Amino acid sequence: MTDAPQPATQARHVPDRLNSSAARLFKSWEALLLAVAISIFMINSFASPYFLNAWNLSDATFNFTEKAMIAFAMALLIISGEIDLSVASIIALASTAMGLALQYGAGTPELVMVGLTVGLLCGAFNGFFVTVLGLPSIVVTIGTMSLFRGISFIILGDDAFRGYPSSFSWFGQGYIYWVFTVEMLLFVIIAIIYGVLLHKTNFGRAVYAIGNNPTAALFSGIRVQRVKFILFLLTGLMSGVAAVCLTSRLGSTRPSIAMGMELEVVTMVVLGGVNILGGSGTIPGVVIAAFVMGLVTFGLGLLNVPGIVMSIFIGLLLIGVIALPRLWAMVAARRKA
Amino acid sequence: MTHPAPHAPDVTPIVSMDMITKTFPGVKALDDVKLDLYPGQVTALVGENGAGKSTTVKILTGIYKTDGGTIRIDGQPVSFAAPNDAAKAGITAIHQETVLFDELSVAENIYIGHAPKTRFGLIDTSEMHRAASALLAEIGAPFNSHTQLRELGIANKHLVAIARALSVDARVVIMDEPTAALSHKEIEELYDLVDTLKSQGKAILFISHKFDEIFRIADRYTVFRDGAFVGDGRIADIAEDDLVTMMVGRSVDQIFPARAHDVGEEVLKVVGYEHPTEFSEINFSLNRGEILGFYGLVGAGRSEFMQALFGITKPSKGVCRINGDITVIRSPADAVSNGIVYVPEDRGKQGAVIGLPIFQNITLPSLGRTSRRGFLQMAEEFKLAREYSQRLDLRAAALDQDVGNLSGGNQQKVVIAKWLATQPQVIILDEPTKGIDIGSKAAVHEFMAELAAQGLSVIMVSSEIPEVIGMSDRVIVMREGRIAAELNGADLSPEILVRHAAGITSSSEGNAA
Amino acid sequence: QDDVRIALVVKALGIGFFEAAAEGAEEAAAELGNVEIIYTGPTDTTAEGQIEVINALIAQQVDAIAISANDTDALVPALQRAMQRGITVISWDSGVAPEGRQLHLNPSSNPLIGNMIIKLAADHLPDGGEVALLSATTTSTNQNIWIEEMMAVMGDYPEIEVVATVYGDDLADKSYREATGLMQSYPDLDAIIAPTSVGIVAAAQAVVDAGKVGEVNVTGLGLPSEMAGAIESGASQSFAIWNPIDLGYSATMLAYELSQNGVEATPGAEIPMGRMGALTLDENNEGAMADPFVYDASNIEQFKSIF
Amino acid sequence: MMRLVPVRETILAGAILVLLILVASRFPGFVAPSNLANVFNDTAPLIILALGQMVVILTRCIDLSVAANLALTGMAVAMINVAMPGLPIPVIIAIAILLGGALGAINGVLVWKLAIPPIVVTLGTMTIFRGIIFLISDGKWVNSHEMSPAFTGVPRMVLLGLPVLSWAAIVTIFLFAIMMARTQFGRSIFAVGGNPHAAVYTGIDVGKTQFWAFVVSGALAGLTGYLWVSRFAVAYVDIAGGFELEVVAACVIGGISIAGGIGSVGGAVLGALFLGVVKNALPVVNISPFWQLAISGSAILIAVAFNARAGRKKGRIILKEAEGAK
Ligand SMILES: Nc1ncnc2c1ncn2[C@@H]1O[C@H](COP(=O)(O)OP(=O)(O)OP(=O)(O)O)[C@@H](O)[C@H]1O
Ligand SMILES: Nc1ncnc2c1ncn2[C@@H]1O[C@H](COP(=O)(O)OP(=O)(O)OP(=O)(O)O)[C@@H](O)[C@H]1O
Ligand SMILES: [Mg+2]
Ligand SMILES: [Mg+2]
Repeated sequence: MTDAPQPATQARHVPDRLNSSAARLFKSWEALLLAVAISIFMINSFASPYFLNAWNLSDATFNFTEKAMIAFAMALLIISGEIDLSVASIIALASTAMGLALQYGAGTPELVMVGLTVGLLCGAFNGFFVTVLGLPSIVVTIGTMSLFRGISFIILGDDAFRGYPSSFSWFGQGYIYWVFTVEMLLFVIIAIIYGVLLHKTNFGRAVYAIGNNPTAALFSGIRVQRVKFILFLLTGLMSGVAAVCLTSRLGSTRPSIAMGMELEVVTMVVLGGVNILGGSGTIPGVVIAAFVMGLVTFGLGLLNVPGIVMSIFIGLLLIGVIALPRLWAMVAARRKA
Repeated sequence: MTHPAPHAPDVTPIVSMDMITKTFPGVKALDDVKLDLYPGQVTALVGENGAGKSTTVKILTGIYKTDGGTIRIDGQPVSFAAPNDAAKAGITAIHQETVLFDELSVAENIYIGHAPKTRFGLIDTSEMHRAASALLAEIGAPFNSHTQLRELGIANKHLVAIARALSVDARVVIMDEPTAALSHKEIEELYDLVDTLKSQGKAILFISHKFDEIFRIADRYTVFRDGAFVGDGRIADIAEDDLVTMMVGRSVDQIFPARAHDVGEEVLKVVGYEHPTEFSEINFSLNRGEILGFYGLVGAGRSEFMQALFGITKPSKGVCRINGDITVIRSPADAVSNGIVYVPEDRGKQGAVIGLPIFQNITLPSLGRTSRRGFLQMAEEFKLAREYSQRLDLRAAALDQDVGNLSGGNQQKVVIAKWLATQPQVIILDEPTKGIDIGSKAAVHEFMAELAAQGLSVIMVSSEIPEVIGMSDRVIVMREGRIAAELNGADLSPEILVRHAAGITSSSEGNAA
Repeated sequence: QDDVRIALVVKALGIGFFEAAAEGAEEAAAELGNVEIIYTGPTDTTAEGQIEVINALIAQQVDAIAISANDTDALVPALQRAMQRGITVISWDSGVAPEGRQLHLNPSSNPLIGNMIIKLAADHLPDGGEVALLSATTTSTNQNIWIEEMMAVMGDYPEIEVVATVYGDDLADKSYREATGLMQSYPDLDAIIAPTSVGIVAAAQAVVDAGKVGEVNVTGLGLPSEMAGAIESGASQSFAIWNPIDLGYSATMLAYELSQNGVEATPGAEIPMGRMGALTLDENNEGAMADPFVYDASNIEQFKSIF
Repeated sequence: MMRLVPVRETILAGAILVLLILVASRFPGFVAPSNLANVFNDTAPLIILALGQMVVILTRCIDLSVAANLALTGMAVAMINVAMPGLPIPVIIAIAILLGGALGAINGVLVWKLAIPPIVVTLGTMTIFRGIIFLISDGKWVNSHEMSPAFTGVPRMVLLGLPVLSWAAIVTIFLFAIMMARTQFGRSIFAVGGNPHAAVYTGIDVGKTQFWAFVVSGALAGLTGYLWVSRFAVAYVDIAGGFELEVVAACVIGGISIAGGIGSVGGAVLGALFLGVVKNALPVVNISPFWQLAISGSAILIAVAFNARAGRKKGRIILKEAEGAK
């Protein structure tokens, strides 16, 4: 390049950003979702006279706070290209372990410790199969989904653990101030922690890199397996937190606790704009999705619509929110041609 | 054995593309280009990376639809709705990427989509294997039609791709960089095959960045630059330098940069690296400011070894000393923190994190420096990214653009920028100029020399003899997973390199002579 | 609106038994005049589903909730919240723990039912034999209590041996498979007792499919409409049930009394329930509605079109 | 040659055999031909669905809506039967297959034309289908006494010693064996899953192949819907709830790679049979039913760990000595 026309020092200028941040925000999935959430809120306020009531809205949050806690960790896991379908079963096992601890005289602090520890251990078990043995996470967690709940069934059979101390009920039934529940506080704290972790830290950047191209991430010096293992641990831990809240809220443990919750968690994450194939998604998106799902279920519940019919709405929302922009783009492209 | 091709200028083309346009979001890949393919002649399509060569191939084979322009076959306008239409029109291609199926047998790979059928409409497996065996025999493939594709090496896979192209009775055969993955011997066989096809009156479109082979086998040329048609004509009527000038838009100095071969103290020493199946007895040392070339035939195990050095695979034995200290490298993260970085051969899969913006790709391994206590600092990141993208003359719309939207050469620059930003001691470049056009190639060479001059130690894995000889201070030749020779100075001649790489010892050469 | 809104919460929507109970509730509402019945429940038999339903009902500020619970304990906190907000809460059919409701209406007394199910089997086994239990889910409160009560009176039937208890989860296919499994594991089995309306139908079908009609008698608690076929084929000689219409009717009446007429639910209280007489509460604030009623070939025609 | 013995299938068949021997050592009655026929009959729906799921998984998709599709089709044909008891059963079966196929086509179109990831599509349609059952049935059950005797009779009708339900599975296995090995569609499925990028270049329409895979899976779910509802003689919203995971588990145990492109008809059938034998053996050997879930979970983990080990690439082997012979 010695006799290239341009001197090498005068390199061309590459701007930092293509679009302004306002433009990016406006076009984002979160904006679309927020619009959906606001419209649902409006529709609900018109449809039922009971909707705009602080206590009712507070009660309604129970429909999603526990699921959302797991959804935040699950969002990171899915962005990294993995998935954990065993979360509901981890709740069952963690709750059973707490029940067992109760039999041996554990107090509230010990119960919480047990729940969180079992959650972590289950996460480690999944993480081991996926990162050390290199197995596909969807299959591993379909297996552990049966295994974890199966162990609860072996321990409990047709029995139930009950008689949790009254101080323990604080987690799932307590109020911090006025209508603000303990679970809401946990939800906010966890949302902030995961939002910061994903969007503001090196770890979060590694999660995105792994989700977009795990091989290139490895070749860039990222400890891919370690990051994934940590993500499984976090998902297990959050399931443990949810187990504490749910057990506290129900005041008892049965092996069938939280059955089917994994699909609702995944639905929440996907509705929140996380690409199920990995690589993209945000925590604010998941937060809004949690509210959308909570508002839909609560609004329809006020009209005494059966849960299964609500799930039609959730299903349509899930497909529709992804399909409509694509349909629109297709129609626009056709009109142009 | 070749008949002189009918060079009569009035011979009509089989395929004639005219005013072809193709736009991708944000890129005008082809802009009113034209291309004619004549029976019994080889037309070379040349152009820089991203000039639109492969896009043209994909249009001719029905994979992409054009936005405008006409394609004529024997003078009749045609339009291809799907790849099958192109195949029915007699156009077949060996694509730049291997597009085959690991889990299917060789015969199925050859015939998938057009397998012979029985009376009941089911696939006639015995007929399929018979026909496939015949084809394989014709191209001299050393495996049979029942073999699973998975079991074949990269060169043999390419033979399957060639057999597949021949399995349709085509009049037009397209070869997009067919020799990039082949060894010397197989390349010669491919040239013979091209001659045979020519003599059968087929029109051949040949894409290559290697000028020696273009001048050896092509009859005509067509040049594209930045998606536009620049010119065409007969190879016999043009000199190499003029073709290069047409292609790049300026003249290119193909001389390797002059370098002062003064090297510093030892930086890296590898002792007795071994792997159960891939390599063994690797010993060498690397000095500051040195460019160490690794030459070998494709599949000699150079990349395997480099990846072990980088911590991707685990060697079973051996130690590595960095600045004299024994250092254990268990993962790429270890390698990076010890100042060893690796620019992989497979850019798309192992190099760039497609989906992440350019600046995040560049800062990915340096986050430790741009962040504060694990928290990201966007401004620092942009600063670092700006610095290195300028140093490498990166061509992009913005630093927050997805790296996947860049052309191959610019992706390569991002990968190199990412590593330079870590301020390494040793940089390993695996086939740094593979698939890179002649203009960018010179820039890469220039840049390597600059790095070495700044005191960086460079390991360059390359299969191109001129590059190895032109750039290296010292060359290690690998064969079948072992070091076959270490050469420098006067020993660096193409003949000696090839002899060691192919395992021809001097004595056997003496016998042969 | 001055209508009294009473929510009839069932284990799961779509089960014939509860549909019939809802009919009874409507009958009571018509009789009372100013009552609106909200018939609701989850679509699967889970406690979490019922909690969401209860939350929605609390939000609507209904006057009373009458619930057949999927879980004795798990619903307590939600129902307690309902009571705190001034809503009358009673349970019926399948109960909740005393702290989660004001009273519980048993369809019949548990000892009577426990005795009834074993007696139905024993009546057709004069020489004794092997019987097995096919229950609903492992967590169903009432099934578990009835089986306990049944075991307590087994001394009265020395010739009868209970060889196994299996769970069909109130799922037709699982119950069917469990019933088939029972006949395979115990080739000499004489009767299957299924104290659940889902299990009894599935067991009867399994007996027919295994060609064991006449060998294995299916009995327990079932709905005449669903069991008509089994009586006809002979797979079941007889079975029992209380009248779900009456049950829904009584629950509604009780809820109305408590929420509108200021009646206190205290041990020993007698609370009127329209045409069904009055409910006497025991020390746990529980009471039994009536005896179970036996259905066989002689009366099935008459009832199968009713519920 | 290695290829002639399908290793995975042989080992899985061996595992099933060992299981049978273990059970038989305590309960010889379990391996009596009549009981084995029962086990097969009981597993028939799982086999049929696993074959449909196999096709979908081979094309790099997943169909979580099979059980909901089954339930919806089952409810629809049951209601049709109640409304028109005279309608001949072959017509009912045709309706079931067509309706199931149509529901599968909805999944397929969303995956093909809108490129929505299959797991999202089928997660959505799974809940939508269940909801629709509730809407059309008003939540009510269709009970055996409402169904016509012909409707409930067909799957248990015995032909040549086996019930029609078993024959349905056998015919499906046979048709699939031919389809996967000897038809253009069957081979395309492997190609699309093995290397979708290359499939485009060879003129195979990836999206369209995936579409047809969903249609096939849906049609089989529809057929099973009729067989299921008529066999258990009841239709309601929740039938076969959660069965989709068992179907996926059967495929995984049978060595169908979740990443697409690898798997066989034999594997899917054996995977289903393995689960069927476990499920039927547990009550017989008197293991508490509470153990069943944990056992099938462990079986999935072992099978997938094993399959991954067997399928792991052996490296390229550059060193000559490592090849042994020389
Ligand atoms: N699918 C696509 N989407 C968007 N842009 C594309 C796509 N395919 C090609 N391009 C762009 O079109 C241009 C032409 O690419 P093409 O692959 O035809 O180049 P080429 O001449 O074959 O280069 P090379 O020598 O590197 O193979 C490039 O700028 C490339 O980035
Ligand atoms: N059997 C095979 N299947 C797939 N890819 C193969 C196979 N053999 C070789 N390759 C590819 O060919 C390239 C060269 O192989 P390898 O890395 O072992 O040898 P090398 O000596 O480093 O050759 P190179 O000159 O390409 O660097 C690599 O990209 C490798 O992935
Ligand atoms: Mg190209
Ligand atoms: Mg290499």
